Parts: sequence; C-alpha cells; structure tokens
Amino acid sequence: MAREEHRIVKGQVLVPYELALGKTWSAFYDYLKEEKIMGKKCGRCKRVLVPPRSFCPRCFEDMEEWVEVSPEGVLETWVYVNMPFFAQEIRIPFISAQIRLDGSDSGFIHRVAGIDLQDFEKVREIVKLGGRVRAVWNPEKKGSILDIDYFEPVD
Amino acid sequence: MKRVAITHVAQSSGAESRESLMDFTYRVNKEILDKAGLRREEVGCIIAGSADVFHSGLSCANAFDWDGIGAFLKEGSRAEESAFSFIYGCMRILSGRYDTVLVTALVKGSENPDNDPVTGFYGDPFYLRPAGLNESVVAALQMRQYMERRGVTEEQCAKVAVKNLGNALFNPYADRKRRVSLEDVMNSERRYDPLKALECAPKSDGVVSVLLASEKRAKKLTKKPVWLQGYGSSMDHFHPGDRDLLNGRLPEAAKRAYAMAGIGNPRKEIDVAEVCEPYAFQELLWCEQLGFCGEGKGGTWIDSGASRMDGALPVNASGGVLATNPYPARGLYRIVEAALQLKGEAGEHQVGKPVRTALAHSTHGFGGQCHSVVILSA
Amino acid sequence: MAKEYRTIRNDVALPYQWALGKTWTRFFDGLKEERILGTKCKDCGKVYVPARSFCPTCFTDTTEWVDVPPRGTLVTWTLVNASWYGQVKEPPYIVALIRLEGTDCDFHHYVDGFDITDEKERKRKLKTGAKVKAVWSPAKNADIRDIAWFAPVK
Amino acid sequence: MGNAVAIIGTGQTRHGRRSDACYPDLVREAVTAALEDAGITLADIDGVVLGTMPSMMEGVSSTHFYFAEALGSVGKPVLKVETCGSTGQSIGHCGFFWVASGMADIVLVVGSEKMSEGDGQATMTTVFDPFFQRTFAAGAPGVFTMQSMEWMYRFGIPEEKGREAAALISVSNHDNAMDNPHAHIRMRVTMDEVKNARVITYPVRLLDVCPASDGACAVVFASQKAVRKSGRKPAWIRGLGFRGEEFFYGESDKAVWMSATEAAGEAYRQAGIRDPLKELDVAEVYNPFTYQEMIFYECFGFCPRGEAPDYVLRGTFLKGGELPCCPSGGTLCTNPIGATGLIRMAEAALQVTGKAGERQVEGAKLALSHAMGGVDQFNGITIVGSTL
Repeated sequence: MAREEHRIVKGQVLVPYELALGKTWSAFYDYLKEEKIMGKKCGRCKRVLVPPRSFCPRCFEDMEEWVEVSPEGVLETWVYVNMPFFAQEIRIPFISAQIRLDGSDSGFIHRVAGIDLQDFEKVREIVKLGGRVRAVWNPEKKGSILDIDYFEPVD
Repeated sequence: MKRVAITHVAQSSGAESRESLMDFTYRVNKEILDKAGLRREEVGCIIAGSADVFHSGLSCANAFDWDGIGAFLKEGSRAEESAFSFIYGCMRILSGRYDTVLVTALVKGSENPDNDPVTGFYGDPFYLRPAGLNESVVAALQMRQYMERRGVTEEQCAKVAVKNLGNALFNPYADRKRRVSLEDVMNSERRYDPLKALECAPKSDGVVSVLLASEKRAKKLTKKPVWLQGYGSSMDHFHPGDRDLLNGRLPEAAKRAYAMAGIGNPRKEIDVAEVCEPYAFQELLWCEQLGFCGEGKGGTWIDSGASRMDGALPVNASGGVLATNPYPARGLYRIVEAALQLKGEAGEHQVGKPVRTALAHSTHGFGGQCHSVVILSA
Repeated sequence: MAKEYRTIRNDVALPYQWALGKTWTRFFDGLKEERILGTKCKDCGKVYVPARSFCPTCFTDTTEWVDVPPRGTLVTWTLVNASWYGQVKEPPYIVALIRLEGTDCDFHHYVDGFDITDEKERKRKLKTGAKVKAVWSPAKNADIRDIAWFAPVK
Repeated sequence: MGNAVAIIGTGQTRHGRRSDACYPDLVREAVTAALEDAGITLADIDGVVLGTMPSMMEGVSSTHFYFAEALGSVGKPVLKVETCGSTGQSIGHCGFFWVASGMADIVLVVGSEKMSEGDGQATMTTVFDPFFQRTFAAGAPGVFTMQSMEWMYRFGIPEEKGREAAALISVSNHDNAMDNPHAHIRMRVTMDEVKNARVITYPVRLLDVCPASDGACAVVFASQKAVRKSGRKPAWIRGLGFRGEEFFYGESDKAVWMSATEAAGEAYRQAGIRDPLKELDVAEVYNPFTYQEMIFYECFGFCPRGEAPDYVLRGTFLKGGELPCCPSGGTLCTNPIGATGLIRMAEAALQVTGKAGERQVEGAKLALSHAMGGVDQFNGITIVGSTL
C-alpha cells in the first residue's frame, strides 16, 4: 500500500469570551427595549452616531448628549445573502443593509425583511437603494440587536 | 544619531474594568493627550499594541483598537506585543519622519479565558499542544531545572512574590493587592508543581500609553523627558525541548541593549529595573541573565535584599507582573513604570535612591522565547 | 464568569484542517508502527525529535532519517493540578522533558505509569536523569498520543 | 527626510492549496527564495518582521513563536505587525522604518497565510464587531457587495456598465496570472463566463471574487550602505501611507473611501507624484473583488470619481494601456491574506528592477503597491522606484 505523503489533521478551536458592553452600549440596549433608537451627538462636530459612542472617534471628545433618532430612514446600500457559512446567525436568504436613520449621521447596519425573500428578482423590485425603510419591533425584547426584528420597505 | 524621548505616560488600573475595551482605551489616551496638551490630530503617528484574537475574541484586533487609540485617518499601525509597539514607535521617530508618536497597549484580561488555555494556542496543533504545553507548564519545567541545577531554593523563589506583592500595595494601579507572607506563598496551591498559585501572575485588564517625541520636540513638550538609550531583543527556538531552558536569549538581548547604551557594568550603572516576571522564580533567573548578579546567585541575591524597594538595585518597585498582568500590554507597563521612576513621579512606590538609568524588560512565549530589553535615562 | 455588569458572550469556535507536511506525516506514521523517528542534520550532525524538515540551527534541509530508541532520561517535569477550559487531559498529570537516547534535543511528553498523586513515589521515581521508556497506546491514530506516556524504568 | 531604504530581494512561494507543506515549511520556502534573490545569508539579517491576518485563520496564536526557525529569526530581534488584510503593507512599512531609523542595515519582512487550514469566511466574520453588526455579517463578499452597490448608486453608474467593466477586470487579471508562475488561479476566462458565473452575493459572481490561498512572501529591506554592498539592483521606497477609518461599518462613506484616498495622497506627497495616471508606470492594487478595484482607481486618482468603468472599458489599465494594473494577476487570482499586501509590494519591486519576467511592464520605473484591511477599514500604500 502506498504511504500517504502528506496528511491533514482536523481539529477545532473553541474559545469563550465575555465582553463588557460598558455604560453607553448597555444604555442603547435598554432604550431598544423601550422601542427607542438612541444615538449620541458630538458636542464638537455635531454628528449623531448610531450605534452611540462614549466618545467621538474623529474629535476624540466625550459624547454626552443622547438623541432619539427616527425608526425610519433611507436605504444606503444592501446585499442579498444566499450563501451559507459556518456559525451564521440568520437563516439564508437574508438582506444585510446599511440604513441612514432620519436624524443620524452614520449608516446603521441591520437587515431588511418583511417581504418574500425567496425570489431575488422579486426582491430587487421592492428593495431599492435610496428607498425608505422602517423598523419593525420584535415583540419579545432580549436586549439584543434583534429587538428590532428587521426593517421593512415603506409604501 | 537622532534621539527619542518618552515625554508623557498614562496608565489604567490593572483591576477589572466595567467599560467596553473601546471606552477603556479611550479614557487613557484622552488622558495622555490632555497631559501633553495635544489634540489627536496633532500627533504624527499612532501605534497600538495588542495581542491577536486569542486575547480578545476579535479577529484583527487592530480594527477594534483603532477608534479608542484615536487613530481615525491617522498614520498608524499595530504590533502584537507592547514592547514591539514601543520600539516600532521609536523607529518611526528615529527615521526623522515623525516628531511625535503615540503608543498604546490594551487588553481586558477579565473578558478572556485564563492565560493557560490562551497561551496553550502558542503550541502547534500536532506536538506541543497535545503534549499539554502552555506558558505555566513550561515555566514549571524551567523552575525545577533552575532549582536543581543552580541550587536555588523554593523559598528563595517564593520570596519574589512576597517582595513584589508587597511593593504593589504602594502602587495605585496594581491589580493584585494583598500582603502575603512567605508561608502564604509556600502554602498556596501547587498548581504546576513546583510552581504555586501565588507565584503565578494573575490575569489583568490594562491600557497603557506613552507619547514619544524627537529630541527637539520633546524638550518643548516636557521638562522631564526620558531618553531611549538602548534596545535589544532576541528570539529563541520554538520547542522548549530544543533549548537549554536556563540559557535562553536574554543575555543576548541585554548585551545588545547595553552595547547601544554604552553600559559596561549593569550592576552598577542601572539604578532601577522593571523585569517581566509572570512566574516568581523568573525574576531571579532573568536578573542573573541581565547581569545583576552572578549565574546561580539569584537566590542569595534576593536574600540580600538588593532588589527591594530600598535596596541597591530595586526590581519591580511597581509590584511587577505578579501584581498586574495585562498580558500583551505588560511590556509597556514595565517601560512606563521605569519612566515614572526616572521622572521621579512614581509616588508612593518611588524608590529611595536617585534614579538616572532604568531598565525595562519584556518577555512572552514559552519559558521566555522572546525577550526585549529597553534602557532609559533621565 | 458571572459579572455584575452587562456583557455579551462571544464564543469563537472555528474548524481547522492542518497540513502536517511530508516530514511530520512520516514522523506520525512512524509512531503508528511504534517507531520514534528523528532527522539528523548533515551540517551540525545533531539528531532532532520529532523529525524536522530542516535543521532549526543550520537552516539546511535535513535528509537523513534516524530511528530513535523509545527510552531516555528525565530532564525536568511538572505535576499539573490546575484545570482550565478545553484542557487536553484530566488533571493531575505530569508533563516532562525527556532526552531520548541518541538525540540532541529534549522531547515533550507525559510521564505516568505509577501513582503520580503519591508525593513519596514521585520523589523516588522522578529524579533528574532517571531512566524512562515509552508506553505505547493500544489504539493508534498516527498522532503524538500514540505514545501514551513515558514510564520510569524499574 | 532621513535614511534611504530599498528592497534588494523578494521571494514568494508557489501559491495555492498547499496541503503538501506544513505552515512553517511554507514560510521557509519564501524566506529561502528571498535570501537567494538578495544574494545574502541569514547572518546578514539584523531583524525580522512577521505578519499574518488574524491568527485565528490558522488556529495558532502568535505565530512568530511557531515560525522562529522558518523565519531564520533565532537569535535575532523580531517584530510582529498585523493590520488585517493590509498586514502585507504594514509589515513592509515596519521593515522600512526599522532600516530608516538606523537601527538595522538589513531587515527581512515576511507575510504569510494558510487559508486552506481554516474557514476563511467564518474567520472573517469574527472581524465584525460582536456588539452590533456581526449578526448581519456575510463574510467579505457581503461587505464588498454593499460597498460596490453604494458606489454605483452614488455616481449613477448603470448596472450594465458596471457589470461589463467588472467582467473585463476579471478577464484581464486571469490573463495576467497566466504569466505569473507563483499565481494560485491560472486559467483563462471569457467575458461571458464571468458574467454568467454563479452568483455569490448579487451582483458579485464567482469569477469576481478572489480565491482563498496558501502562500508566503518575503522581502529584504536594505540601507543605502547594504544596497551598495549587495550589488543588487534596488527598488527604492519613494513614499508610503497608511490610514484607517472607524471600526463600525457605515460611519464613514465607503463610496469615496477616505482611508484609501488619503493613504495614496500621503504616499504621493512623499514621492512627489502629482498626476499618478501619467507618472506611475504600473500599479499593484489589492483587488479581492472586481468592482472594488474600480473604487480604488478613483481613490488613487487614476481617474475622476464615477468614471472608473469608462477608463476600464477603454483599456487604460490593461497590459499595454496607459497604467497597467496588476500584471501579476493580482489578489483576484492569489490571496493568502497576510502575504497579499507584501506580494503587491514585491511585484512592484520586481517591475521597477526589471525582474518581473513574463509579466514585466516594459521600462517600468515607478510603481504603486497597495493593500486593504478590516471591514473596509484600512488602506496602505507603498510607492517604489528604480531611482531614489
């Protein structure tokens, strides 16, 4: 029998971590439970960032002021995801999207759903760049990003 | 040759922080910039020091580090161990292309698994990992040899923990603050016989920063610049079994640093040292190899009291890594503590004697696979 | 790890398939046949175990294979009593460095085969320079654990 | 401006699925080749810089330990520098500064990745922030698709035109890779094949996307003194820039991409370049995705914003065009992440020293190399020239 010249060894690495959310991000999730999307406003450059920051990464100053932003906004870009990969959290197909919520100055990453996602050609008739979307709340709040269940196209 | 100085330093406590790593980082860098009277835009370049995914659970740690260190649209980079980051920052100044460089090391040990599983991943998946190696296991193998071949006693090794944890009581930033007696150390759990629990460093949080500047700029930024005089580093073989664990690469790293700094007799010329001792006996072994005492004399040296805060050559007046161990940041903590001693700003743990030259040492890897030595002067 | 402040749990679990390469494939195949194979450097003459594709000192390719006897002497050891997440073996166990006969480096493996929890036994059996020999696992997977452990001789 | 630094040797592995070699042996293959190319031995090297992407890719932590011998670094100072996909450029920059600082005469810089050993997309997902965005991550293709869509929408680029230009980029990179003996994917593809390939994340298709490769690259940086001593033709470092944006995707505008624009601007200032399209002879752009390559052309000032597809379709960036891009076949045909940015730098050095073999751009004197990292977060640039 011919000897295998080079072999592959299979293995797994599993490492657990527990990451602190800190004051600002904890508060963001508490607000989500109350169906409020809150950002923070920089006293210097006046930008409103969602998710909120304890400090403005550009001005490097503390961000003190909480601002409620609209659950509605403009779809800045999106991607139709229909490829499976290891440890995926949402079942495919899904739409990953960047949304500029009214009253904010940054793109918010979430998903677009609430429509039939199976047929891509039909999806692209409904989901359009520059189109408006609105948050649909998850009735069950877990203090996670999916407390907003998804964003749905408006009209 | 051009010169580079540390003008300002800032550090967090080593104790568990409730802040997110990003905010935790920001606080310290905000503090150092405020101290220097600079906005982040005015700094030439910003370099992070953080370990890979295993110390944070985040791949490409530099991506997460970036905002907290204040590097948005700045020239910058990241090195994996904080002594690496420090010397890379110095190189940037010495190249003549930057007048100021901010170097920040960061980690939250409290968020991660213990050091033992984390350092176990240094091992290759075929041999060292399944053979049960991690940093503590190799340290224990090294300690047994140290005692048997050099005649150093277990009590002498334990005394390092008594001394350093005692010093830590005077350091407001220390993580493990507890007065321990020799009996406490000797009777603590024999986790890796002959290594005992109190001889092993904890796992700490920590963000630490230095502002580096060119000679001209440094003199404008501070009245008390701390100058880089020497640097040396060396890498050893990967398999501990390919080395003599008592004759590693530290003498070579030290020799390079001493040559650059023009130091002929370290025992006399170095006033204070911060030595990276994640395991108590290693302070003695490293001090031998740094030339602070003769080979095999580490035991009698600690007995003599020379390395105490009031001794002839105080070692780890800060409490060292045995008190505070934010793993990838611990090298820069040593450098900052050495700088504070030189500036005379170490507060309650300022050593009694005048400090003109200080040594800071960093090591990581199995049994000291990689060593870096930095010499600083007032 | 219960914390009194808000955290998120972030488990990183990833699958791997690591290539052994030619030299280590042959080394592990050797273990399956109860042979410990080393390689000898033609420049410095040193014998390394596990086998290497190149000499770690001279940086030259190693071409000569050597059968190393499954016995040697104890260089140093530690008794591991600590436990942690994802540990390879249930503590207590002994990790040791062993200088196999005819080699120029130390080999990492476990020492077992007597009551390792008995301190007196340890003191008696685990002296530096004590002779040890490989004890083979009955079931072999062509990996490092094909050697179950090294046991003190006599 | 301090000491001059040049590249005097480069080495690359045969890239691809290299399950024949364990990881350290793969690294050593590149190191050996670079030493030979530079005409030096390990004894000549003062320091070693290593970088990979995140170590989670291969499941071994802090690989500067594991590779100590393969890098020839035993007894030498080592620095480990990593910035995700832009690692290759960042380690090159570190090599530059080490020599420029006067602390070393010769520094060996090595980048590597062995992607066949891990799960590339799953690893990539661990780069996304675990607090808010990871839930919605779809690996690298998801991000690059979002960015490309935003860019086309912003500048009103018709979908058809974008598609046509992206397909041409795929075809030409694949053609170029046929000239590169190190390349991973070596096959010719047609426009129709690209346009009809399997959709990965619409509109990105299989042939718009780079492979996952195993490979390593080593580059030797030398001081002026060491250059003279080596007798090798040097590729002088003329300019370098590195910039990063915020961690959270969506905070910065990725259609105009400030980090890419400013990193290039910085490098141009140092190199004294005003009109990159005219002055550069060749560019090695980090192009894991065809559409993204066009965004880079705009950020690097090769063409006005929104006009990259026109320039592409006009043949500006083809071999024989005004500014040939990726004559090596680029990242699109070879992507061992931690090595990729350094491969770009090595290829640029080969071009300006006339050593690029079949893929040589005739008379190239000034070349740009680039890498991108993170979730569209970082960009690094190095300009090399045949003269100082």
